[in-house]
Amino acid sequence: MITSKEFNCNYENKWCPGCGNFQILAAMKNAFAQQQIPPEKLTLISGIGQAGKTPHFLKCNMFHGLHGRALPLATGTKIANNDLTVVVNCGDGDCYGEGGNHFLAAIRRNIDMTLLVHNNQIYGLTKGQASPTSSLGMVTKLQNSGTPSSQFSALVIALAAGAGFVARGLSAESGHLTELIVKAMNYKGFALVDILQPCVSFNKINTLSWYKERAYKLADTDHDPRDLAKAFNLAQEWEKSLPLGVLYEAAGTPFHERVPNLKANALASHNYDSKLLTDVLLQNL
Amino acid sequence: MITSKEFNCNYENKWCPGCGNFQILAAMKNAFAQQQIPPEKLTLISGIGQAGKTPHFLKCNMFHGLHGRALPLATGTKIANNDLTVVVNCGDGDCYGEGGNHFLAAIRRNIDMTLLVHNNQIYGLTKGQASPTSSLGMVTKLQNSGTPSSQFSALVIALAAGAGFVARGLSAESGHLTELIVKAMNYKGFALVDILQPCVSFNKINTLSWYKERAYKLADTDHDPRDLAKAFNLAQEWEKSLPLGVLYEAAGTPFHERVPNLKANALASHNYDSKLLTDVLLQNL
Amino acid sequence: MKTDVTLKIAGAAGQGIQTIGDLLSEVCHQSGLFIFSVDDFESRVRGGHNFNLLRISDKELAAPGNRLDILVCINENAYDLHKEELRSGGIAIVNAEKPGTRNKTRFEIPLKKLAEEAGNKITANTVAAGAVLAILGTPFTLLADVLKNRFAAKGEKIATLNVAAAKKGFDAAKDLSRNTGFTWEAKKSHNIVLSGAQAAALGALAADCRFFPFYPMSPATGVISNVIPYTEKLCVVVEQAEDEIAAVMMAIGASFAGVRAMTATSGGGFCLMTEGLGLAAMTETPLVIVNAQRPGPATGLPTRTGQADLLFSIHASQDEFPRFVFAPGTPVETYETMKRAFHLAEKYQVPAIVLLDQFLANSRVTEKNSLTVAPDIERFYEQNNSGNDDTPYLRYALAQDGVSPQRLPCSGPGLVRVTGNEHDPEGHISENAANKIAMTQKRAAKLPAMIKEMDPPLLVNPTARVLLVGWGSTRGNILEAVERLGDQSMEIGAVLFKDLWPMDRKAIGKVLDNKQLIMVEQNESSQLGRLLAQEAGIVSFDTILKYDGRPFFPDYIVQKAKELVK
Amino acid sequence: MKTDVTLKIAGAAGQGIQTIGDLLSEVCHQSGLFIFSVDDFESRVRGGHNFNLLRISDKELAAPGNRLDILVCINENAYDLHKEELRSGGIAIVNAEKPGTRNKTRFEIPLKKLAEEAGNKITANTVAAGAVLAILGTPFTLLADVLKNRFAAKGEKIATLNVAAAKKGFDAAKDLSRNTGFTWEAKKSHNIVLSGAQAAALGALAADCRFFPFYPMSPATGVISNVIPYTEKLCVVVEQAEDEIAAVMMAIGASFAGVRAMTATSGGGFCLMTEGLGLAAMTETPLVIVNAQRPGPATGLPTRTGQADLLFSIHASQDEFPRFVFAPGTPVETYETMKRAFHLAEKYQVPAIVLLDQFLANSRVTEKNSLTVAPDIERFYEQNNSGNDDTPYLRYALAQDGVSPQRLPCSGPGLVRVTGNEHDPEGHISENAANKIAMTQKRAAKLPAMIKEMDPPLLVNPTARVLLVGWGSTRGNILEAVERLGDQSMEIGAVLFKDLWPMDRKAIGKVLDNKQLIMVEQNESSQLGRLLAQEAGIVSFDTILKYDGRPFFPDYIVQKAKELVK
Ligand SMILES: Cc1ncc(C[n+]2csc(CCOP(=O)(O)OP(=O)(O)O)c2C)c(N)n1
Ligand SMILES: Cc1ncc(C[n+]2csc(CCOP(=O)(O)OP(=O)(O)O)c2C)c(N)n1
Ligand code: SF4
Ligand code: SF4
Ligand SMILES: [Mg+2]
Ligand SMILES: [Mg+2]
Repeated sequence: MITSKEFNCNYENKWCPGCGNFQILAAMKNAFAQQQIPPEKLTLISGIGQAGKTPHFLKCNMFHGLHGRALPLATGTKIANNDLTVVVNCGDGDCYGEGGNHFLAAIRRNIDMTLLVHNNQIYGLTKGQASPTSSLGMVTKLQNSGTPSSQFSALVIALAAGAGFVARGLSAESGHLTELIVKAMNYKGFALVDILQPCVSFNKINTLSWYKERAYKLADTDHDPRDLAKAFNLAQEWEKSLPLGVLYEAAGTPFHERVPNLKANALASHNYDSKLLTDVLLQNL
Repeated sequence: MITSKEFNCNYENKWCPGCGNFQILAAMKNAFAQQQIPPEKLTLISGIGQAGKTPHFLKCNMFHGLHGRALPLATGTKIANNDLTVVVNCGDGDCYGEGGNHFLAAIRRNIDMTLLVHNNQIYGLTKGQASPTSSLGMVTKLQNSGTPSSQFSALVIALAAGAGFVARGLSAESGHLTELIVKAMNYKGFALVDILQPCVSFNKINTLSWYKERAYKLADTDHDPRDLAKAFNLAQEWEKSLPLGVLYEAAGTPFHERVPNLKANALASHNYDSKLLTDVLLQNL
Repeated sequence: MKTDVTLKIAGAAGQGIQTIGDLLSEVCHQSGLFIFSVDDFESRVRGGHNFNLLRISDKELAAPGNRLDILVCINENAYDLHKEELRSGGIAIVNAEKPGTRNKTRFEIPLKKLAEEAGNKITANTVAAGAVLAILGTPFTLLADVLKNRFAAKGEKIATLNVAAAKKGFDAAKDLSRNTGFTWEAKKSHNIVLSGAQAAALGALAADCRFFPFYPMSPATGVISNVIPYTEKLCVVVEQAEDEIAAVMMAIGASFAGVRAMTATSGGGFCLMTEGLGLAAMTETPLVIVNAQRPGPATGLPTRTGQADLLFSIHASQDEFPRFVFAPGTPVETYETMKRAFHLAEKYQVPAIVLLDQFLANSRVTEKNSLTVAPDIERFYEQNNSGNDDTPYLRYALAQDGVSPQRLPCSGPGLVRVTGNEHDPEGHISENAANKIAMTQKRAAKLPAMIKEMDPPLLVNPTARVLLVGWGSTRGNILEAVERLGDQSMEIGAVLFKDLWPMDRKAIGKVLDNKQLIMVEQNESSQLGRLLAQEAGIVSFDTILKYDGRPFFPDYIVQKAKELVK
Repeated sequence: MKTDVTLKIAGAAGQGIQTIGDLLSEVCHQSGLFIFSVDDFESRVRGGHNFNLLRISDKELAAPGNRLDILVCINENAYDLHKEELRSGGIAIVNAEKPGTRNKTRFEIPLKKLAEEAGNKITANTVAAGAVLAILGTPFTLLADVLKNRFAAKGEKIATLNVAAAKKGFDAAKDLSRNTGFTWEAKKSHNIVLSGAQAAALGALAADCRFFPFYPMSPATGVISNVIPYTEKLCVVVEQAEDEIAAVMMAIGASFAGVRAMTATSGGGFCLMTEGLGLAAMTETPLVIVNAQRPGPATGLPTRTGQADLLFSIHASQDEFPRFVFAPGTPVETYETMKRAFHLAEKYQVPAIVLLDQFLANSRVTEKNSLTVAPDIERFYEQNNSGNDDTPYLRYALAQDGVSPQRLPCSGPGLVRVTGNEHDPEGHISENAANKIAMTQKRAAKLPAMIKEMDPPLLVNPTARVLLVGWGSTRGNILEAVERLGDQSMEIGAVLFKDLWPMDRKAIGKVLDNKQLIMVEQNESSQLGRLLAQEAGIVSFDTILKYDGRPFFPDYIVQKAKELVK
C-alpha cells in the first residue's frame, strides 16, 4: 500500500512560504498514492521556473529540462518508452509563453501524458514579470504601463487545438485537484490540468481570495464534459466566474496508436537484432 | 491613379507553373491598387518558403526574413514605425509550424498588420512534407504511414487566441480574395487571412477542385461577422464545407494604442534630443 | 591506364535531369564501373537551372570531374551555359523539336518525338539515356536489363515502353559511338553506390538508432528521408517536430529513456538546437546531431554546399563542455562515423555532432562495400538494482574519468534524477561553489579519454615539405589533387581530418610542424586553419578557399596549389 | 594611506539584505567615499542564503573586498557561514531575540525589538544600518539626512519612523565605534554609483536606443528593468516578447525601420537568438545584443557569475560574418561601450554583442562621473531620393569598404529590399556563384576598418616580464592584484581587454610576445588564451581560472600569481 508520504523527499524545498505550489505538490502525491504508482515507476518532466522545480521536491524519476521545452522533452521520452508514466510540470510562462508552440503540438499529437500547468499568472522565479495569462493591463515592475497583450486563455486554446481532456484546478482545492490529476492520468492521450495557483510574492491581484471568490465546481453543475460547445463557453468565463473541474473529455486515438511502430511494444523494449539489421540494411545495397 | 500593373517587377518568378500563389500575388496587387498605396509606401515582410518569396515578385519595400519568424520581425518594424503599412506573407508551415508561438503572440498583441497565410497544407519549398494544416493521416514521402498529428485549425485557434479579424480566402477566387485583403488592411489591428492555395507539385489531395467542391461564400449566407459563437462553428467546418469570407470581425484596441509611448507619434518620428536625454539620464545620478 | 569520362546532364527543375543521371549511374554500376555523381539545383521546385554531373571510371573515384566529355542539354539554355566546359573532342547532345545538326561536337536529337514514337512522351528521359550510352559504346542489352529491373514493379508494359524508348535514343546516336576504353559487361561487383545522406541514415540505423525527430531543412532532410524506406521492416520512428527546438528536445528525451535517437538539421536549425545541445551536455545525456552545413549566413544558399560551421559547432551553446565533432569525407566514412558517433556519445555521455554538407550528402559515389553491422552492440547503462533513501543512486557520482554510471528511469529502485541546473551527485539543484568546481571538472575529465578515441587525420606523403590540409567532404578532391600534383612531379602531401574535436594537439602539432601548410576549405576564413593555430600552435598557413556554394574540383586545387608552393 | 573597510550583510532572501546594503552605500556616497558593493543570492525568491558584500574606501575601488571588518548577520546561520571571513579585529553584529553577547568580536542586537520600540518592526533593517554606521564612526546626522531623503516620497511619518529606528540601532552600538580613518562629512562629489546593468541601460538610452524587446532572464533582466524608470520621460518602448527568438527578431525589425533597438539575454536565450544574429549579419541590419553571461551549461547557476561565452559569441550562428564583441570592465566603461556598440553596429551595419556577467551587471561601484550625452548623434542612413526601374536603389551595392548605402523603407522612391537569402546588390535572391563570392567578400571587407575602431587593451606595466591577461569584469580585480604584487616588489603587468573582436592581431602579438602570460578568466578552458593562441600566435600561457560561480578577489589572484611566476 503506497501512501502519499512515500513520496516525501528530504531535498530542501525552495518555494516561498504560503505559495500555492505546496498544495499542488500535495495533490500530486495524493494522486500518485491513490493510483498506487510507486516513486520508482514515475517519471516527472519539467520546465524551468518555480513550477519546474517541482520534481525535486518529491521522490520520482525526473528530468528538469529547459525553460519552455518540457513538452517536447517529455514527448521524446514517451515515444521512446510508452510504458513510462509521464507527468509534466510547467509554469504558465514556461508552457504558454516560451513553450507555446510545443503546447499546440503536444495537443495535436495527443501524446499520452498529463500536463500540470502551475498557472500563477506571473513569472515567479524571475521575480514578477507579466506572463501570457496575466490580464490585459496588469501592472508589474517591468510592465509599468500595463501588460499590452490580451490574456492567453489556455483552456480555450487547448480546446481549439483539439485537446481531448481539458480541466482546471485550484491549488487550494487540493482534494478536488487530486481527483483531477487522477482523471487526467487515467485519460488515454494528452490531458491538460491548468491549475490556478496564487503567487504570494508577486501576484497581488490574482490572490487566493480573488480565485476563491470566482471559483465554482463543475461537478456541482449539470455540465456534461462531452459537450464541446459548452466547454468552449465555460473556458471563456473569467472575470466573474471560474469553473473548476473537467471542462471537456472525449476519447481519441493517442499518438502511440497512430504510429504503426509504436502500437505494439515500446521502442525501448526491442532488442538489438544484428541479423535483422544486416538483412534489412545491407542485403539490398 | 495607381493600377495593379504598377506593382509588376521584372525579377524572375520562381514558383511552379499552375501554383495558386500566382493568384494570391495578383489579388495582392489588386488590393494595393484599390487602396492607392504605391509600391514605395508598402512594406512586405515574409518568412521562408514558397510563400515567403512573395515580396520578391512585386514592387515593394521588403524584408524576407527567417523561416517561422516573419511576425516578430514585422512586429518590431511596426512598433518602430507605426506609419508603415505592413503586410506579412507566410506559408502554413512557416506561420503555424515553426512560427506557431509568434502567431499566438501577434494576435494577443493585436498589432496592426495584415497576415496572409498561403495555406497549401504542405511544405512546398522543402518538397512535400506534411504541414500543421495537413489532415490527420495524410501520406507524404516523409510521413509514409500518415501524418500523426491532428490538423491545425488556424481559424479556430485564431479565434481562441482572441483575434479581431479572421477571414478565409481561396487563391482561385482572386476577386473575392482582393476584397478580403482590402478589408484586412483596413481593419485596425491584427488581421488574418488564411488563404487556401493549391500546391500543384506536392499536395495531390487538397487540389483546386477539392477546395472548389467544398468552398462557399459567407457573403451568400446570413452570417454576421460580429457573432463569435457562430464564427467558432464556421471555423470548425472542414471535411464537407469550407466557408470563405470574413468569419469574424470586431473592433479592438490595437497595440500602438495600448502602449502610451506609441499612441501619439511613431517611435521613428522623434528627433534625437540631446538636452532631454541629458536632463533625464544624467541629471539625477 | 584509368579511363575516365565526365558527363553533364542539364536542364530545368522538373525535367527529370536526375532520372537520366540515375539510369546512367545504374548501368555503369552494373558493369562494375565507378561513378561520382553530383547534383546541382536551385532552391525552387520547377524551372530554374539544374544539372547532374556524372563522372565514370574503371578505377575508384575520389572527386567529381569538370571537363565534359558529353554534355546532355534538355533545353537550349543548358547548352549556352555549359558549352565552354566541354573538353576538346567532347560532344553536346541537345534536345530539339526535330532532328537537326549532327556532327562530332553537337548532336540535336528530338527526345520527345522519339519518346512519342516509342509509345509515350514521358519516356523522353529514357531516350536521352539511350543516346548517351550509345555514344559511350555501351551494349544496349545492359541498359535494357537495367530498365527491366527498374520498372519491374510497375508492370511489364511500362518496362517494355521504356526499353523501346531507350532503343530509339540508342539507335539515333549509335554512329556517334566512341571508344571510351571501358569494358562493358554485366559484373557482380563488391562495390556500392551511396550518397552521404543515405550512408548517414544507414549508419544511424546500424548503430541501433530508433528515433529520428527532425524538422525539414536542406540538405539535412535527405538523411531523414533515407530512413523512411526502413520504417516498415525496422521498428524505428521518424517524427516531424514542430520546430528544431522540439526536434532536439525529443531526441534528448528519448535518449534519457534509453533509446538511441538523433536529429539532423542545417545552419539555422542548428542555431535553434544549441540550447538543447547544452542541456544534453549538462545532463550528460547522449545525443547525436547531424549538421548538414550549407552556405549562410541566415538562409544563404539553401541548396548549395559549404563548410563554414566548424568553429560554431565546436563552440555552440553557452559555457563549455566536452563534445565530439566529426566530419566524414565519403559516404562509407559517413556510415562508419555515424556508428561511432552513437557509440561514443553514449560511452562518454556527451553530444556528438556530425558535420555533413550538401556536396557529401547529395553526391552518389561508388566505394568498396565495407559496410558491416556489429554482431553485438555495447550499451553503457548500469543495471538499476540499488538505491534507497540512505544510499541513493548517484547519477552524477564524481567519477575520476568523468563518466558516472548511467541508469534508465523506472528500471529499478534507483531514482534517476536529471537537471540542466548545476546539480549535486544525486541530480538535485546545487548552488554550492565546491560542487560547481567538482562537476565542471568531472565533465572536463572526460577529455583525455575522448581524445584517445579520435582517429588521427589521414596522412598522404606526410614527409613532403608542403601539405594540403582539409577536413570533411573536400577529402577526395584533395586526394586527387595530390595525386595529380605528384604526376607533375610536385612532392605535396595531405593531412585530411575526419575526427575534428576534441583534438590531440601534440600529435597533430608534430605532423604539421615545419611544413608549408595550405588549408583547403570551403569557407572564407579558413576555420580549420584558425583551429589548428589555436590548438597546435601553427602560426602561418596559406589557403585555397572556395565559398561560392559549389564544390571543389581537383583541377582548381592543383592550379591554386601550384601558385602557392614556394 | 587608503582607508578600506569591508562589510558583509548576510541572511535569507526576503530579509531585506539589500536594503541595508543600499542604505550604507548611500551614506558613504553622500560622504564622498567610494564603494564596491556585490550581491550574492540564490535562484529562489524567499529563504536560502543571501549576502551583500560592501567595501568602502576614501580612494577609488576596483574590486570587492573579502576579509571582513564587519559581518552583519540577520540570522544565526549567516554567522556560522561567514565568521571565518572576519579579519582579526573584525566584529560580527548578530540579530537576536534580545540583547546578548556584546564584546569586540560579537555583538548581539535585537533588531526587531528595537524596531518595534521605534514604532514598527518593518524598520528592523534600518536599525541594523544604524548600528553598522555607529561602529564605523559615522555621525548620525548623515544617516538621518539620507533616510529623510529616501523616504521623502512616502511621507513624513515613514521618514520619521525610520530615523527613529536608525537611532535605536546607532545608540545600541555607539560604544563599539572604531576609528576607521574616514572623514565623515556631507560632500558634493563628482562621483556616481552605478551597477553594470544600470550603466548598460543608460548607455543604450544615451545612444538613442528607443526599443527594448526582451524576454526575462537573469542576469540580463536588470539591464531592461533599468530602462523602465525612463519610459515616462523618454519616448522609448520596452516590450516583453513571447520568447528570445521573437525578442531578437523584433529588434531587427525595428532596426530595419530605422529605430535603434537592442535586446538583452543570457546563455540559453542567446542560443535562441543565434539564428537572428545571422539574419542581422546577412541583411546587414544593425543589431545590439547584450549577453549577460552566467555559468552554464544549460540552466547552470542562474544567479551566479562567469565568463564562458566569449568563443560562443565570436562564433555564434552558421557560416561567418563580421561582428563586434565587447566586454566592458566597469559600469562607466559599460556606459561608453553601449554607446559605441550602437554607433559601430550602425556604421558598419553589423551585429554588436556586449558581454556582461552577473558580477558586473549587479555590482554597484563608485566611479568618477564622466558620463556624457553627445550633443548630436551620427546616423548612417542615406537620403532616399532616387530609385526607379532602370536605376534601382542598390541596398547591397558592392562598396569597396563593404559598407553599402543604407536607406529606410518607405522614405522615398527607392525600394528597400532585404533578404536573409544570399542576394544581389538590389536585394533579390541570387544563387549566382560570382555574386556569392562578391557578397561574401563585401561583408568581409568591413573587417580592416572595424579592427581600427577597436580600442587596444589597457596596458599596465607592459614592460614587465610577466603579464596578467584578462577581459571584461575581472579588470578591477586584476588591476588591484597587480598593484598589490607591485607593493610586494613583484614586477607584474596587466593586459586588460574590453574590445575583443575583431582583433588587431599584430598589435596584440607585439604586446604579448616574449612574456610569461597568465590568463585570468572566469571559465575552465581559458577562452581568451585560446583566442590569443589563434589570433596572435601565443603558444603557451599559464592560467588563473575560477569557475565556481563566484567573482574573483584580488587576494586570490595575488596568491595564485605568486605560485605561477617563475
Ligand atoms: C531560454 C530561457 N529564457 C529565460 C529563462 C529565465 N526564466 C527562468 S524561469 C522563467 C519564467 C518563470 O515563470 P513561469 O514559467 O510562469 O514559472 P513560475 O516561476 O511562475 O512557476 C524565466 C523567464 C530561462 N531559464 N531560459
Ligand atoms: C529554421 C529553419 N528550419 C527549416 C527551414 C527549411 N524550410 C524552408 S521553407 C520550409 C517550409 C516551407 O513550407 P511552408 O511554410 O508551408 O511554405 P510553402 O513553401 O509551402 O509556401 C522549411 C521547413 C529553414 N529555412 N529554416
Ligand atoms: S515566487 Fe510565487 S510562485 Fe514562486 S515560490 Fe514564491 S510564491 Fe510561489
Ligand atoms: S511547390 Fe507547390 S507551393 Fe511551391 S511553387 Fe510549386 S506548386 Fe506552388
Ligand atoms: Mg508562473
Ligand atoms: Mg505550405
